[in-house]
Amino acid sequence: MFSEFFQFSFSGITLGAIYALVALGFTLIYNASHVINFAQGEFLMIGGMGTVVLMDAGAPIYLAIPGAIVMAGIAGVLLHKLAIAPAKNADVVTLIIITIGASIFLRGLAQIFWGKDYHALPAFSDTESLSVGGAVLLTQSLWILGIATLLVVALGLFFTRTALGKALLATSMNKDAASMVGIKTGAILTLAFGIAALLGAVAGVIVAPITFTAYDIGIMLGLKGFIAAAIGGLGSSTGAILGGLLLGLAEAYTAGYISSDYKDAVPFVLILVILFFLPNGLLGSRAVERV
Amino acid sequence: MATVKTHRKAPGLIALFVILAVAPLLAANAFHYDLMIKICLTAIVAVGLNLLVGYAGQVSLGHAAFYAGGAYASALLTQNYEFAPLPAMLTAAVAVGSLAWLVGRPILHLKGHYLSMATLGLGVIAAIVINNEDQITGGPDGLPVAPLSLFGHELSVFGSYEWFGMTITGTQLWYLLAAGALFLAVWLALNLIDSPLGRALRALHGSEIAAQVAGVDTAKYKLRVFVISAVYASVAGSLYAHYSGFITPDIASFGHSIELITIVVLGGMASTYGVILGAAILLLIPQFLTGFQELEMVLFGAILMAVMIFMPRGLVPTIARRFQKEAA
Amino acid sequence: MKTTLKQLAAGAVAALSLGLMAAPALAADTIRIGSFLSVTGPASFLGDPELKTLELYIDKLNEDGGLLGKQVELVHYDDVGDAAKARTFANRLLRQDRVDIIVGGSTTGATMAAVPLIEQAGVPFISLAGAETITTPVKKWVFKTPQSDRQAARRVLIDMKERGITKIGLISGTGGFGASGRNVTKEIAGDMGVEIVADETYNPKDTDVTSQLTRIRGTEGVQAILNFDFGQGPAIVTRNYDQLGIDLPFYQSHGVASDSFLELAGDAANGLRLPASALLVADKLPKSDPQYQVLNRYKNDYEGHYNESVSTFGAYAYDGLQLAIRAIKQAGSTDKAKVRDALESIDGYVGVTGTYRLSADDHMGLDAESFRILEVKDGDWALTQ
Amino acid sequence: MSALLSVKNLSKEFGGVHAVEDLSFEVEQGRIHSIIGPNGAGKTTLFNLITGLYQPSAGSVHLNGRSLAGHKPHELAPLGMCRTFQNLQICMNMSALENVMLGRHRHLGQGTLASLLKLPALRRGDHACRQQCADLMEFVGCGQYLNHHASAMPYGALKRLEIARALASEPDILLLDEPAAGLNRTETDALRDVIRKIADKGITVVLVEHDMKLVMSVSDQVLVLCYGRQLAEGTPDQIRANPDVIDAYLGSRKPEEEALA
Repeated sequence: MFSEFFQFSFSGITLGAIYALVALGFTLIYNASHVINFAQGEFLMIGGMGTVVLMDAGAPIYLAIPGAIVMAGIAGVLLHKLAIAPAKNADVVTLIIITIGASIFLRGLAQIFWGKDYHALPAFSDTESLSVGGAVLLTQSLWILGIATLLVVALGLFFTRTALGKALLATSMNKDAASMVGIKTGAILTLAFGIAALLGAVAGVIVAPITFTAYDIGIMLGLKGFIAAAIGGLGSSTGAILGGLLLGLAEAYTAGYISSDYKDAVPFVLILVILFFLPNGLLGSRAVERV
Repeated sequence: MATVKTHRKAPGLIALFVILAVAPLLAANAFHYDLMIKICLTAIVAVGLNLLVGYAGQVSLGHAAFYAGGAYASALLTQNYEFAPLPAMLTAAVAVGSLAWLVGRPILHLKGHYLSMATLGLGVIAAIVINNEDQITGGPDGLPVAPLSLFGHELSVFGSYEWFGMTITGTQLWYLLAAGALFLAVWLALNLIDSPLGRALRALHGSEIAAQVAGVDTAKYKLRVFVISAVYASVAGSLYAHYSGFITPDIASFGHSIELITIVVLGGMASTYGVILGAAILLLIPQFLTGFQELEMVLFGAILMAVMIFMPRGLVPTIARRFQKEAA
Repeated sequence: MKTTLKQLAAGAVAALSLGLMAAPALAADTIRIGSFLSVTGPASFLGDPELKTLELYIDKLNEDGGLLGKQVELVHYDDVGDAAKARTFANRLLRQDRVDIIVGGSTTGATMAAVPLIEQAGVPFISLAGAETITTPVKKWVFKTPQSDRQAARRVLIDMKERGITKIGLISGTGGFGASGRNVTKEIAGDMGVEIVADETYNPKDTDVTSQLTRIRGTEGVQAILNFDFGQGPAIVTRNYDQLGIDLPFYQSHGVASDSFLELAGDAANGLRLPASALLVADKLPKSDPQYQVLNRYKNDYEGHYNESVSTFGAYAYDGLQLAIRAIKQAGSTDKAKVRDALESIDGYVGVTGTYRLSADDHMGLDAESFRILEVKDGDWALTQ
Repeated sequence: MSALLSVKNLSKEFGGVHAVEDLSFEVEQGRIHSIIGPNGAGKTTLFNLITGLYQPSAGSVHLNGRSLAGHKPHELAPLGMCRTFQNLQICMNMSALENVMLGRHRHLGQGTLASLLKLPALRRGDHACRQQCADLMEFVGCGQYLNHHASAMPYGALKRLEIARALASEPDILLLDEPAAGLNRTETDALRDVIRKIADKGITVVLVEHDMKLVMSVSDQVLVLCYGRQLAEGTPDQIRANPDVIDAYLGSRKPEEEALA
């Protein structure tokens, strides 16, 4: 009885941590530029597939992973420089379509150069799994949770302790004010895309041993990340993490206790219910419209 | 005193009529007709969606659900309940409209990205239901649909008909039907936009507060346009189901919803003729790109990005503006 | 006036078809084989080897002098796994490219969307998709090469019965293949004396199914687990199954019969069984096996040319193409009705998937025995006795 | 004669801060009633409370003896109340004339089917409305922009356009929120004439304004707010002489003091 509960929880938290990382990427870009970046999932793909490709080319894993993450970072920076920044005065929907175009473009590139096959990365540690309370806990899950926590803490420190982080925060709060005090907001926005891409890529690498990776994994993971971000309230980092975990657990418990047939509908029902009562998500800011 | 210039609709409608009438001259074979029919049917959805997104400023990322709703309702009503296609289509439209009204009430209070998210969620849930309830919908393998019949006359794509002494193929007849439906859809939409109701809808986009002080019940109007656009999608879906003779849950997918919104934004928000062009382009691009094989996706993504970056208002409004500037 | 309009129209048509649609010029001296496959998209693991196989063997055919003294041309479109697109491309093949025969349709949805058009146009069509509905009831112009999922389910259940298993847990994907497999398994299980005591599903894009497997494990009386799906989903199921330490007998469907499944699933796959054509164990067959030659020739050709391992999906295309070639040869022309009749008369073509005995009542022509039960041993396929 | 608009003990809190506190005043039919006060005095908050954009924490607002409590913003136009905004609320996706026609919305046919089919009755009503609204644009002095798109109009004209839109709804009482902000002297003078003409039609005007010259020259009655409370109320002459008002304005060192002096 309890062992099942533990099993569902482990699976839910592991998935949730990944969703949270994707959602954090969404939040970061949303805060900086009010763009919903539908290409966020592709950064996961670049992280995972990049590692696979570099390892196939002979690079050891400890070089392949950073290499792939850097690739994603560059993709993020380019995405902002080449696609988002030139269209800065466009309507929100237009920006959404641009990011959708970017995601199709990136997926297409990956398909041409990296192929269409699914790949498995080796787990980061040799021991496959541990037994906790009668349930199986994958060591890779521990890696995922550990790295996700580390990233969240690092991101927190970056925003509160570094000048760059504070500048990014200031830009997200009020772009005009930030540029008046001498912050180069354009560069800061590019930075936000870069960091979001790095976050996505790390998530893409750490899940690859469990979930496999391929040129098209970005669609589903990106969508889940968007849902998690919206559940938590767009723009709230804590909300993104909370939303991600909630989503992961909800999926695992539904599949485990209720029915796997409608498991996929659960995240969407969840978001509709939450938005019905809290139109700005769990922790989203309730802005008063000024007239 | 300056004279009041009224907006004239006739030239645009005449141009549309001429284009629709001349288009068959370009069709060398049934495949070309097939593409044109699909463009017309998709354009009907886009014209309706544009009322919601382009004019009233409320984004929907789940409109494929209404399209699929119309398609499946028509298919099931004609097949399982012995409805004639036309009453089935009307029943489907009423059902889909009611559904839109029901779900629209709570979600249209949401703003911006939250509304997008909620509509996306509804769309995906609809797709999951269609996929899972395979006892009714045929599941992922799809569902065959009976051909359309009007007043006892069957209109099969594969038939051949005598008309005033001329022989006309089923496909050609279908084109006439689809083009006629599109023309009607455009005429209705233009009427709506130019009415007091249409002004209220556009005001939702321009300034919701201004609309409110003018006495517009914004919640009610959002709901109305949501239902109207859902009915547009439903009717187009019903027509498509009868035309293609076979439907799968793909038509309800998130990807299809995205395709529809892309058509609206690409062609030009708040431009009824723009979205027709958008539909034509989005459906023709893949046909032109087949020669590029593997490059197809990259090219499609690049084209989409480029158009939106350099023409953020969409094709037709941007081009129209350029012409106006040159004329001035 | 009338002529100018006509000329204008003709000019426009020419511009459209030549300039934009790039319609290949209709040459009378080639035989045109049309194809629409899911080369990209979620079913690309089917469409990709299928297209490679078609291209490889049509090239070979042309090198050897073609068919009926004519060169053979492949006209192919990628339907991205989308049924609506498949329908459009089928229409293009029929109406614009005017192909002589169609070999294609990677998924059941794509195939079924195209069937009404093909039936009406009256062009022989050999589908590469699995579901029984494609050829049951028999449709005049529609044939297919893969065994039906019902046969696969039957083959698995027979093997289970032989091992004394009567209560099983079923886990399937919600995609077309998985959903259809789930339905036929549930339909025939009762008659075969097997009870399905647990029935779980997952999304083909899911990344974790431990919850579902835990539920199955927790169901009383489960003696074995059957996973009906294709794509990467079954590899995740297999890994989760292994990670959870479940030690019940484990079965997969013919949907995973490729080496890439073994690569993805890794050691976790050891011990599982599945029904598949003998292609995967081609080199382990006795030389006396009637399929020995054709299997090894296809395997060597494909692997030699593309430097990647062969899959049973590509073999569906191989058999489809060979059937088409045989039929055209036998008909002595590309007359569509004659080719169709010739297809129906093929009795005893030894293909990679099995030995085809087509007839007016059976447009698939394989029996359940064409499936062999394979077991994964030490990361490789092995025949069970 | 009873007051057209009466505000009683009205309060509004934002997270513990009193934007408006225990405010009571009455506006009589046909008068021009101005509300002034330094920045942050709560003038716009007061407007938003009266027009239902904010819900009051306490107190009541009555129009023609009817309580406005619980009314949504869109329900005020039929009750005879309309307003303009400090930062423009113009629909930039519509033409100038259409913006004004929006103001007549409640007088026009709105049936969905009738709109889709453009039934003759609806068309006639809309045509008449078009002419009326063109006249209104002339009335407020932006007739030259009749065939312009709203996005192509200068700021000052948009301010008037907003007044025209408000007038189009045929209000009994019109609330103007800083109509002169951003206008130059000539434009402001023209605005004063428009406000007078509106009052002459018998429409009650409530004016929130920083421009003291305009306020003092046009108002029948002036209410002074300071930190959400009433500081003084009276005729322009009485206000000019009120020591509390002078104090408050001197203390705040606003340009208005020059106008007062």
